[in-house]
Parts: sequence; C-alpha cells; structure tokens
Amino acid sequence: MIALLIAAPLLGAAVLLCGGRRLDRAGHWIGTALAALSFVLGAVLFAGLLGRGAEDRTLVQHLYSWIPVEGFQADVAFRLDQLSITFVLLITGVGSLIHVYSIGYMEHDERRRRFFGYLNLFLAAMLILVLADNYLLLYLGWEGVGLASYLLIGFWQHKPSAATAAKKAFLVNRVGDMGLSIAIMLMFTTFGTFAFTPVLDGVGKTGEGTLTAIALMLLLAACGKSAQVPLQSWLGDAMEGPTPVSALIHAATMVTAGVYLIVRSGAIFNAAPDAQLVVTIVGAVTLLFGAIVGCAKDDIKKALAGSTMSQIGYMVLAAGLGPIGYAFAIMHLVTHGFFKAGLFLGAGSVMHGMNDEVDMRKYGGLRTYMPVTFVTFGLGYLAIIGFPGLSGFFSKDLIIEAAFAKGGTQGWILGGVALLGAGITAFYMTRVMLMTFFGEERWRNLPAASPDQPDVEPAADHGGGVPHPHESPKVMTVPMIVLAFGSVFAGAFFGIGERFVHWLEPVTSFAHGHPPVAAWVVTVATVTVMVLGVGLAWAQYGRRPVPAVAPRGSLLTRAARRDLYQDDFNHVVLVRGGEHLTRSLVYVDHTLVDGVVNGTAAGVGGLSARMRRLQNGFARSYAVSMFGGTALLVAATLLMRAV
Amino acid sequence: MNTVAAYTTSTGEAVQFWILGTVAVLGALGTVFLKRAVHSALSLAGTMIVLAVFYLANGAYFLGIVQIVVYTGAIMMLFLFVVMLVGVTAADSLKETIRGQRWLALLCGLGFGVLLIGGIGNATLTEFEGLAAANSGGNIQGLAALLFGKYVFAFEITGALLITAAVGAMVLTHRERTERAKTQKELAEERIRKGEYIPPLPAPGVYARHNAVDVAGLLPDGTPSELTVSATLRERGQIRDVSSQAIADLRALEQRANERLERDPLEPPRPRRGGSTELTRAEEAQQ
Amino acid sequence: MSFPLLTATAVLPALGAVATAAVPAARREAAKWLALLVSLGTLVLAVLVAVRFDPGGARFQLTESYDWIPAFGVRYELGVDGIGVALVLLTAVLIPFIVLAGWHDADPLETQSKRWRPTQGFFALILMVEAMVILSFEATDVFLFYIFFEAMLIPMYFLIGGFGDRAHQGGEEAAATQRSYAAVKFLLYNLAGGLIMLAAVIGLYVAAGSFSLPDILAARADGELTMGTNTERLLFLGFFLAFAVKAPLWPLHTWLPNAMGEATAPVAVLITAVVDKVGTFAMLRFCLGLFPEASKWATPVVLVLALISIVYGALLAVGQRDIKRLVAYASISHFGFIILGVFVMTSQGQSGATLYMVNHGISTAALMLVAGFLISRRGSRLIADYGGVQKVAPVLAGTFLIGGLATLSLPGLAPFVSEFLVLVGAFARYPVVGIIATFGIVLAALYTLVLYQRTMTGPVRPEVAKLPDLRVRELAVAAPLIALLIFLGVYPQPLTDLVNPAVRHTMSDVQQHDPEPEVEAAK
Amino acid sequence: MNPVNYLYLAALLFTIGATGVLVRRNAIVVFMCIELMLNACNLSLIAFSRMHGNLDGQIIAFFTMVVAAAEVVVGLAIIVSLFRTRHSASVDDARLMKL
Repeated sequence: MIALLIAAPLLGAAVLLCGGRRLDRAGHWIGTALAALSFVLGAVLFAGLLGRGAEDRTLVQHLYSWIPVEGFQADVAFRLDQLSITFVLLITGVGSLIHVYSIGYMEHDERRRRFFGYLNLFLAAMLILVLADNYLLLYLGWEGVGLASYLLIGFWQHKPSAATAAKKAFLVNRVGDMGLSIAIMLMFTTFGTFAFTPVLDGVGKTGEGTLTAIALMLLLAACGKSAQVPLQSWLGDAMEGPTPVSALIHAATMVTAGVYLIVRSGAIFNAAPDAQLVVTIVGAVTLLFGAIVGCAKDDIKKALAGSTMSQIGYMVLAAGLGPIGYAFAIMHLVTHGFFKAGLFLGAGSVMHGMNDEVDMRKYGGLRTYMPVTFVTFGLGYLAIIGFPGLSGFFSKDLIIEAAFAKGGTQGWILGGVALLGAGITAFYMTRVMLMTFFGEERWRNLPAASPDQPDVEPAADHGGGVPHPHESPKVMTVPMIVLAFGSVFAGAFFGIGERFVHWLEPVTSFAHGHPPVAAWVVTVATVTVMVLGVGLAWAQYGRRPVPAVAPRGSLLTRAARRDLYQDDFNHVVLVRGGEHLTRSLVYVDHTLVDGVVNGTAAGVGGLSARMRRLQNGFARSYAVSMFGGTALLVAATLLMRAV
Repeated sequence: MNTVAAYTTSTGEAVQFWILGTVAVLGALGTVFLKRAVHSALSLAGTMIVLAVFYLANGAYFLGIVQIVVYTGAIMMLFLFVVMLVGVTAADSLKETIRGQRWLALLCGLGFGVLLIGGIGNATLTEFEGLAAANSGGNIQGLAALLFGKYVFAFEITGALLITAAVGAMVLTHRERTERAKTQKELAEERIRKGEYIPPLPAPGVYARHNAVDVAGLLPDGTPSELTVSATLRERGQIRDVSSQAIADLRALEQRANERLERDPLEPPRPRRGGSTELTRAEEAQQ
Repeated sequence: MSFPLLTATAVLPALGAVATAAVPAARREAAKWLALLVSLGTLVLAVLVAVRFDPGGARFQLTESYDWIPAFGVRYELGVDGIGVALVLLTAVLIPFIVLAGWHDADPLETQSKRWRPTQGFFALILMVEAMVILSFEATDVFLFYIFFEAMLIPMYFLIGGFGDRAHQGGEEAAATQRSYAAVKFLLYNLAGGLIMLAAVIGLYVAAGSFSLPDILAARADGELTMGTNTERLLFLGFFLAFAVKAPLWPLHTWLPNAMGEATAPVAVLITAVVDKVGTFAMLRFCLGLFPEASKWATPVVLVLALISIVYGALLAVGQRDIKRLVAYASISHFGFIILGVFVMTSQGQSGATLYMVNHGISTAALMLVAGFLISRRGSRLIADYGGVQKVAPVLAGTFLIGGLATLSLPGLAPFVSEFLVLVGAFARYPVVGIIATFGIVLAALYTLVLYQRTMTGPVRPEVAKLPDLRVRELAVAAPLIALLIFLGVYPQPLTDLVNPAVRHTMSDVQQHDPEPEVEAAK
Repeated sequence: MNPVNYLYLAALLFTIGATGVLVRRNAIVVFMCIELMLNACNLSLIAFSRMHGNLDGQIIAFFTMVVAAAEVVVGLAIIVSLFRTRHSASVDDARLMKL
C-alpha cells in the first residue's frame, strides 16, 4: 500500500520521460491523474491511521534488503506514522493542485510532457524522503528531490541563467548532503545501524559529544535543503524555474524537508542541547535575513522566495526549541505550505497575465483586471502576515510563544527576533500586495522587459510588448481557490484545541512551553507589531506613488537587493578561488607531475647520447678501454688474493 | 745442456739473461717507437732472436729453433713483404690524433706492467724443478709424445686452422674480376673517348748520376710534372723533387760554357736560359 | 576433469580475435558481426560461470590446474572467487557494448582504398584484450597472472596508437603525433611497472617457493610460510607499484588522460573500465593476500595517496577543457575511491571497492560512450565547442545526463551504493579519511554539472544546430547500460551476495576485523 | 739467478707490446706489437714449463706459434686489402663503426 503510494508517481515519471513524443498530447493528464491517485491513496492510509489507537499508528513496511554487506544492513523499508502521513497529505495534496495548475500554466510549452514527468519524479522522491524508515533511504529521497529540483529549475535550459541557477542549487545542496552522509556514517560507527528506531532509541547509550556531532551534521543537511544561512543562496536563483515549480518545490514541500529531518531526528537533538542552540540561532538569523531580503526585491518571485526563507527560519527556530516546538514547526510548515503555495500560484497567475513580467514596479492596479487572483492572493497575504483568525496567525503565534518559552535571555532574544520578523513579514508582504494590485497602472507606458535585470527577461514562448492583463483560465484559478481555503481555515482547524499537537505527540513528544509572560500578551504584541509593519508599508508604498525604476535606496536596501552580498562573497571566495586553484593544478599536473615523467625520459635519452660520443669508432681507443679493463681485472684479482 | 736444463741456473745464464734481456727490451721499445715500419720490423726480429736464445736456455730446444725458423724466418719476412708493398718509406708521423689517447695508453701500460710485475712478485715460487726429468728422453721426443698423444686432437684442429687461414688469406687478397680484362685496343679507345692524355704519358726525366725513375720530368717552363712518375711511387709520395737541382745544374753548365767561350757574364740570362735549357736537354739526350 | 569453463571464457574471444583478423578485407561488415557474436558468446559463458559459482562454497572454484613449466613450478592454474566472477562478468558485459559503440570507428576514410584491413584488426584487438583481461582475472598462479597482465599491453598499445580519435583539432598530423606519444607513454609507463613486478614475482618464488596463490595462502594460514619483514615489504612494493601504475594512483596517473584523450571513445572505455580494473583487482587479491603484514605497514601512505587522487583528480577534472580528458581525470578520482576502499581493511570498504570496480566500469562506459557519440557528431572534443545540445538532441542529452549523474554517484544509481560503502568503510576505521573523501562527492557534482551545463544547456550554437539525435545502434548501447545502472542502484544484492564471502576471506587473510560500533544498538 | 726473472721480462715485453698497440697507427706496426705480446706470453709459458718440470707449457707455446702464424697470414691479408681500398695502412682510417 505504502509502496503503491510511491510507485504511482514513479510510474508516471518513467512513462512520461521514456514515453517519447506520442505521449505529448495526453502526458499532462497522465501525470496529474497519477499524482491525484497517490493523494487518494494517502487519504485512505490516513483514514486507516485514524482508525487506530494513538500509540500504534506506526506502520513499517519492509520491502527488501537494499545493501546487505558484512555488518552493514540497509533495507528498503517504509515507515508510516503521524508525522510522515502529514507530509504525505501535504505533498500529494498541494502537488496534485499544482499539477492541475500547471496544465494551464505550461500550456504553450512544447516540452510540457517532460515537465510533468519531472513533477512526478519529484513527488516520488519526496514521498520516499518522508516515508523512509532509515536514514540511507531518506538520503535517497533527499538527493532525488535535489535532482528533481535541478531538472525543474533548469527546465528552460535555453536560458543560461536558468541552467546556472539549477547547477548552483544542486551544488549547494550537495554541500548539505555531505553533512547528511557524514551524519549517517557517524550513526553507523556509533550504533552500527541507521534505521530510525534503533538509532533514536539508542541515543541514551552514547556520549553527548557524538550526538552533537551527528546533530550538527544533520543541521548542515537541513540548511542545504531548506535554504538556511549559510547555504541559503540558491533559493533566490531557483526562481528561474517555472512558477508552479517555485510553488511546489521551493515553497510548499521540498524546502521544508530540512525541518522534517530535524523533527524526525528530534531524539538526537534533545540529547544535544548545544546543537539545539545552534539550530535556533540558524533559524533566527535566516528568519531576519530572508525577511530583509524580501523587503528589497522588486522581482515578485524573489520577494516571495525571501519570505519563504524567513518562514522556514521560523520553522527551524521552532524545531530548535525541542519538544515545545516540534509540533508547532510542523504546523507552521503545513499552513505555510498552503498560503505560500497560494501566493506563488497567484504570482504565477499575475505573470501569466503580464507576459511573464516579474518586476513589481511594472505592475500596479491589477486588482480590477484579475479579481480571482487578487482575492486568493489577498487571503494568502492575510494568512502569512498572521492576520488574526487566519492560519498563519495561529501557527506563527504559537512559535513566537514557544520562542519566549525557551526561557532565560535566550528566550527573550529569540522571542524578540521572532516578533521583529513578524513585523518585517507584514511590511514586505504589504509592499508586494500594494505594488502589485493597488496604485496606478504603471505597466501601461512601459516596455515589457527591463534591461537592468537580465535574469527576469520574458520566457521565449511569450511575446513582449505592452501587456494586456487578463484573468487566468479556470484550470489555474481553481487550485488557487482551494489553496486559499486552506490558508484561511487550516490554522484554526489545527490550532484550536491543539488538535494537531495531540496528533503528532506520539512521534514528536510534545511538551507545553511556559512563556515568561502570559500567552495573550505575546499574541497582542504580535498583532500590534504586524499592524505596525502594515502601516509602515502603507506609508511608503500606499500613499506615495511607486517609482517605476528602482531608486538607489539606502545602504541596507542595496545590500538586501544583492542578497546581503552573500552571492558576491561566494563568487569571490569560492568560484574565483576554485577557478584559480584548478587552473594552477592543471598547470602543476602538466609541468610538475608529468614533467617529472617526461624529464626522466629526456634524461635517459641525453645520457645515451653522451655515451654514444664515447664510441668514436677508433679501434685504438676501444683497445685502450679494453686494456684498462684488463688492468682493473688484474688489480681486482690481486686485491682478492691479498684480502 | 743438462746444466742449462737444471733447476739451478748458472751464473753464465744469469749474465746471458741480463745482457740479452736488455737487448730484447731495447728491441721491443724500438718496435714501438721507431718511425719507419721497416726499422720496427727489424728491431722486432732482433727481439725474437733473443727470445729464441732464451727458449734454448730454458730447455725448449725445439721451440727455440722453431722460433728462429718460423717467426724470425717466415713471419717477419711476411711482414717485410707487406711493408714493402705498402711502402718502405711510408713513415706514419707519431703525432697523436685522438685526444688523450697517448696518455691513456701510457698510463694503462704503466699500471698494467706494475700490476703484472707486482703480481708475479708476490706469486714468486722460490724453488722449482728443472726440465731434466722431462727432457730425459730428449726434448723433441717428449714434445712429440705429448703432441701426438695428449694433444693430438688440438693438433689436428690447428691443421684445419692453418688451412682455413691460407684459404682466407687468398680470398681476402684475391681481387675478383667481374669482367674480362680489357685489351690494349679497348684501353686505347677508352682513352680517346675520355679525351685526356691522348698521347702516351711523358717519360720521366733522366739524369746520368742516379736512378731517375722517381724524378719528375720537367715541363717546358721548368716545373716538374708528376704525371711522369709511376703511380705507385706517386702513391707513396716518393717523387724526388729535382727541379731546383736541375736549374742549379744548368747554371753550372752555363758557367762552364761561358768560361770556355769567354763571354761576359753580365748578360741578362733571361732570353738564353730557355734556349740553354733546350740545349742541355739535347745534350742529355745524346748522352 | 569437468569442462574447463574458465579456459573457455578466454579461449573463445581469443579464437574470435584470430577469426576476425582473418576476415578478408572486402567483408568488413562480416568482421564486425563476427566480433559482436563472439563477445556475446563470451558473455553467455561468463554468465554460466556466475551461475556455476556457489557463493557459499570454497574460496576458489571452477579451478583448473596443469603443469606448464615444471622447472620453475609454473602452473596453468585458474580459479575464481566472488570478486573474480564479478569482474569477469563486468568485462564480458562491457565488451559487446564497446564493439557496438566502435562500429564505425575503424571504417576507412573516403580517401582510403578498398584494401583496408585495420577494421578487422580493431575488433580483433579488442577481443584479444578481452581474452587477456579475463584470464588475468581468473589466473591464480602469480606468474601466469603476470604474463597476461603484461601481454594485454601489446594490443592496447596498437588500439591507442593505431586507431586514434578522428575528432581532433590540430588536424590529422597533430593527431597522429599526439596519438603515438600517448601510446608510447602508456606502454613505457606500464612496462616499467611490470618490470618491477617481474622482479618481485621472482622474489616471491624465492621467498615462498611457489607461484600458486592458493598454496601460498594455505602455507601462510598454516604458519608454514613466514617471510622476513623487509623481504615482504620489498615484494609488496614491487607488486604494488605495478598495480598503482595500472590503477592509476596519483602521482603515477599522467598516462591515463593522454591515452583516454587520444584513443577513440570505445578504446578509452576499454582502458579505464576494463584494463585498469586489473590493477585494483590485483591489489585486492595479490597485495593483500600475499603480503598482509606489508599491506598493513603501507596502509597510511596508500591512504594518503588515494585521498590525493580523489581530490586532485576531481579538481583537475573541473579544470579540463577536453571532454574525454575530463572523464579521464574523473576516473582517476574514482580509482582513488577504489584503492581507498581496498586499503581501509574493513569489509564494507572492500565490498564497496569491488562493487565500485563494477559500477564505475558501467557508469564510465555509459558516460564515455555517449560522449563519444556526441564527439563523433560534432568532430570536436572541446567543451567550448558545444552548447544547447539538449535542445536539438534531447535523448542524447538525457543519456549523457544520466551517465553524469552516475558519475557523481547519485543515490538510486549503482555507483552510489559502492561509493557510500567505501566511505562508510573508511570512516569506520579512519574518520578523518572518510570526511576528506566525502569532499570528493561535492567536487564530482561540480565537474559533472559544469560539463553538462556547458555542453547541453544554454542557447543552441550554430555548429550543433544540425546534430542528429541518437541512432538505434547508439541507443542499443546506451539504454542497456543505463538500465543496468538503475537496476544495480536499487537492487545490488546479486552482486553483494557474490562478493561478501570473498571479502570475508580477504579480511581473514589480513587478519583484520571490522571496528565494533560504539553501542550495540537495540535491534 | 732465479728463472722468475724470465717472467718479469715477459711481463715487461708484454706491456711494451700492448702500449705499442695502443700508440701506433700503422696497422703493420700494430701487428708487430701484437706479435711481440704473443712472444712475451710464449716466453712466460716456457719459463713455467721449466719451473713445473713438464712440457705442457712448451706444447701450449707451440700452439700459440701456430695460431699466431695463421693470425698473421689473415691479418696481413686484411691489411693489404685495406690498403688497396683506402690507400693507407692507418688503423684510424678504418672507422666505419662510428655512426
């Protein structure tokens, strides 16, 4: 059953990718149908779990032994429990919606079949990731989603920027994967296995040092996948991919895999407080980093990407808090999955209507032209800024409380950061909202593409010229509406009565955090900060008209536009340095290592040439050498006699 | 005889050794260092004779005689033949052409000699039995017994060797004629066709006072022409240059003529010399 | 005396080589088909060997033994253990693809006359190499092994020097000179190694009094045979150097890029995927088996060299401008992994190394052969001459990408299994080594993706705009290899079952035990 | 006096002969020097035979002579033909061995 869940999209990927042109017409339907099928299967399994008691909701399906070697057992086994089923539903649900959406969005792309094949491949890999029963299989899914995201980011390969972005994403992820593999090796040397149950149960039996090491390595992996500082740089560029991809992979599902990893390995982190502290710090830093970047971007997708970063920062922060945060992390993950996917689909719909223009400074006043998009986007907006009653409100508020509940100065700092983050979120989301849907219609008197931003040139299959904004077709709007519903009600559904928390408790071991101040105080603070952020944004972008060409802006703005110079750093230190290193190594290999070899050859040749000069052809000089030799022989014999 | 063959060497032998030994060494040195091959050959012959004497003194009577007959008689003669063939007077300059060759040679020689002598020195056996017993039945008989008994096989093989050597020598020296020898007629025709020296080669100049086959005849202007001397002598570089001498002779002749005819000597000799040369030529022709 | 199966696996290709060479000049195609059939027949025999082989049984099976040179106790002695079977299979599997991929590589150019024989020679030489490689995998007599180890250089020399890559910048002249340079370098390098080995082989005979591996192992086990420490070390070095050149291990690697760069793609595959494996295989079987103490003594140095190979090879691969040279340096990096796995002396490491030999063979074949198809289309080896191929030839690009992903050992493809095993094995005994080696996987991703990006993506270059996609023959080469990669990636058990017992034997040879985990996990 | 002196003499002659071989360029003289060396050997052989009191030494000396005779015949023939071809008897002129 579980295997079937994965097999469906896998089959889809195989068929679509090997199928060839004859599937071009039906391909997208096949892909969508299989995605939906796996969602249905997931729902059925979920129902099955609900039918069981809270404690025996863990099913393990052992398929076969993957890598059996002396003292090394890796099985292909799947584990279905509350945590994984939650992800399954999120992945397949949002995934199916986005499949549907893509049918419309990719209509004009002649490689649509391959696109759906990649999407299915992604679904399969993601499901393997969340359903794996051991870390090695998880690693398989982990790299699988990496591959899928590589293929999808670089889907428009004719754009060098896209190809570069894809490569960058894969490489940065590889760095993270290094962490994961080292963690697995550590587990193997420590526990002799890397299946979840024995490892997590065996935590008590080993020293804290080892556990901290494992935990930090896992964190490194999580940073890579979830675009956390310092490995966040790829997410922004990943927006080169088609918008549905950004929605599915780089907002709703894949990027949250890091959070899943941390929560899944909760036992290890619980036993390694230092590692936990690092996790919270990473979360907090990313939270602010993403938010600041999000404030400065004019590219709507990059702004949303910044926000994604920051939201995942929230989740990581929560996950770093231990039992008091795990559940909330997952909860925020799910709600975020809804509203962020909705936001991205909305952005995609806007671009769809605007000739793939992504520069918000060339939008404005679109609410009348695309009402459905406006409404759904707006709901997502309210949800993310944590407007009371919407899903974001619940999950984020809970995380902030938990952060305060960490206790001590740490608690205050983390809580403060989270609070501040909420404010900035409100600011930049409002900015997006205002620049896109309100204000004057700046797109009327503008060329389609702006030269100063080469990475936002329109895709080849859409013409340029002055855009004629229009609402997207049903096949695109329906998923947006569904997601909007999700973003409105999910929070309340999960949050009220801690339903979600109790659901996850057997897996993530929930503990009530006790903030130093009453919970309602925190809530009020959150709301006020949110209102402040909105007001600030209104003051800056609502009242005054938005300049069509980005003003130079303050130092911070400029820094934020360039992702706080993080890319420049990478470029100078890693890329340039690497180039110089390789070039010099090539030189060394050719001159030094190979030079020694060829030098030996030349030396032998030269020596023999010298020797040849001895053979001057004069019989007499040969005779001399003979005679000398004889003399030496006589001397030798005499010496022998003498000795 | 027996005394010589005995194991105690007489003072006579000692004296003989020291004198003849010196001669032998000198001969050897001569062989090496004399410029002309002929002289080397002669000094070598000397050394060999001395050695023959030593053989006799050591009781090797047969070998002593063989040494004189075969070596000094046959082999050295052979050498002399070749020397003559190649040129008696062809003295190769002792100037060394290969760099360092001479010094190396001397060094090696010296070292080798020293080593050898040193070796003999510390291998010296103090007492030794003479050949009295061995030669009791006569030296020749003894040798014959060994030669045709113990060493007969080797002896036969040496026979084969000698024959082979003879054949080899013939093969090496014999010049293979690929085509029939040219007749006079053909040679003449060839010469005409080549178009050089159509007339027979000029005769060498001839003086009464010595064998003049090796004197180049003089051209009208008085310079000697090599063509007039036989090729072999040319090869050996044994042309006797008499151009200056001939002119000197002419002077003397004229002198005498003047004295007889009371001419005044202050005449410019130029125009008459040519004439006088012809004259003298005529005279010589008459003689 | 049952049917000599092992001999048959080698004799068939040898006879096939003779027959192929004897095909008349005009019947070129016939020669090709003959070669293909023979290689397939060999594959069948190899499969038979694998079937007859009983993993649970004796260490060396299907043994054959005849006196050859009684004077020196040299015997014609064959036998395979699990590792041998795996590698024989690898060889037998790859050769048909190499033949198929090289179908037109030795065809006459238009300028050549009808009486053009080299085509026959090309395929005959390939089969000859196959026969020798298989025999060296099967020989259990050290001297016999040495003979084939050296003899395979001769056909390889002609394959490299005689049938160069026609896609060459500097024109036919430069191609010829560089080709002969590469061939001579290859020959001299390996001969030098082999010479040292010959001395060591003789030394071994003097020390152990026998050439037969099983006898020596038995004697060692019973304690009858004891070598002096220094003797053993010297002999070990003699053997190891030869294998390190063949493998190739840094800094003895410089012949490989030249050879692979100048040879045609199939021959390059033959070099790196088949012939070089003899080196690593021999390290595992002879160095460790014959000289356990010396091996342990040399381990630190070898590990360091292997690490250097891994990182150095990968970095140089990043710096290459020539597709084939890039693959060559990548292979150097991978051989570093194999040697690492052999010498960390853990069963994971050694199983990993053995699987790595097989998987690397397949993955390199996939990548290199597809690259060869690409190069033969465009007529250039420079990465800079490509771009946007993905648009015009998606299938080619796809296969190329999968080959590349296999090279960077993506989980789910065969190389991942082996590479991870090697890493775990290394980490278990020497954590630092394991961690440094892990950097290799990042670099691998770097050079593979850079290669793919520069050649396949981006705007379509005018020169490549007309490139045709893969033809049926080429697809018949690429598809099975890829299928094999995926199958062994998700279900490597058949191989591991084959290899595990042999590894257990090797571990007992070197008297090593896996490090126990810190805590005995609650199973 | 002690007949060992014969050996000394032989050694001396031999050395002189050898040096001559090395120093002289005229093939004929070189040949003579070789003969000199052979004779030196013969002398030592004969002295030995006297010391040991048997005739084998003399026999060997005899064979040496025979062989020497053969050698001279061939050698001189070579010299003659050499002289014919290149009009000189200098050993240095025959250096075709040099590449």
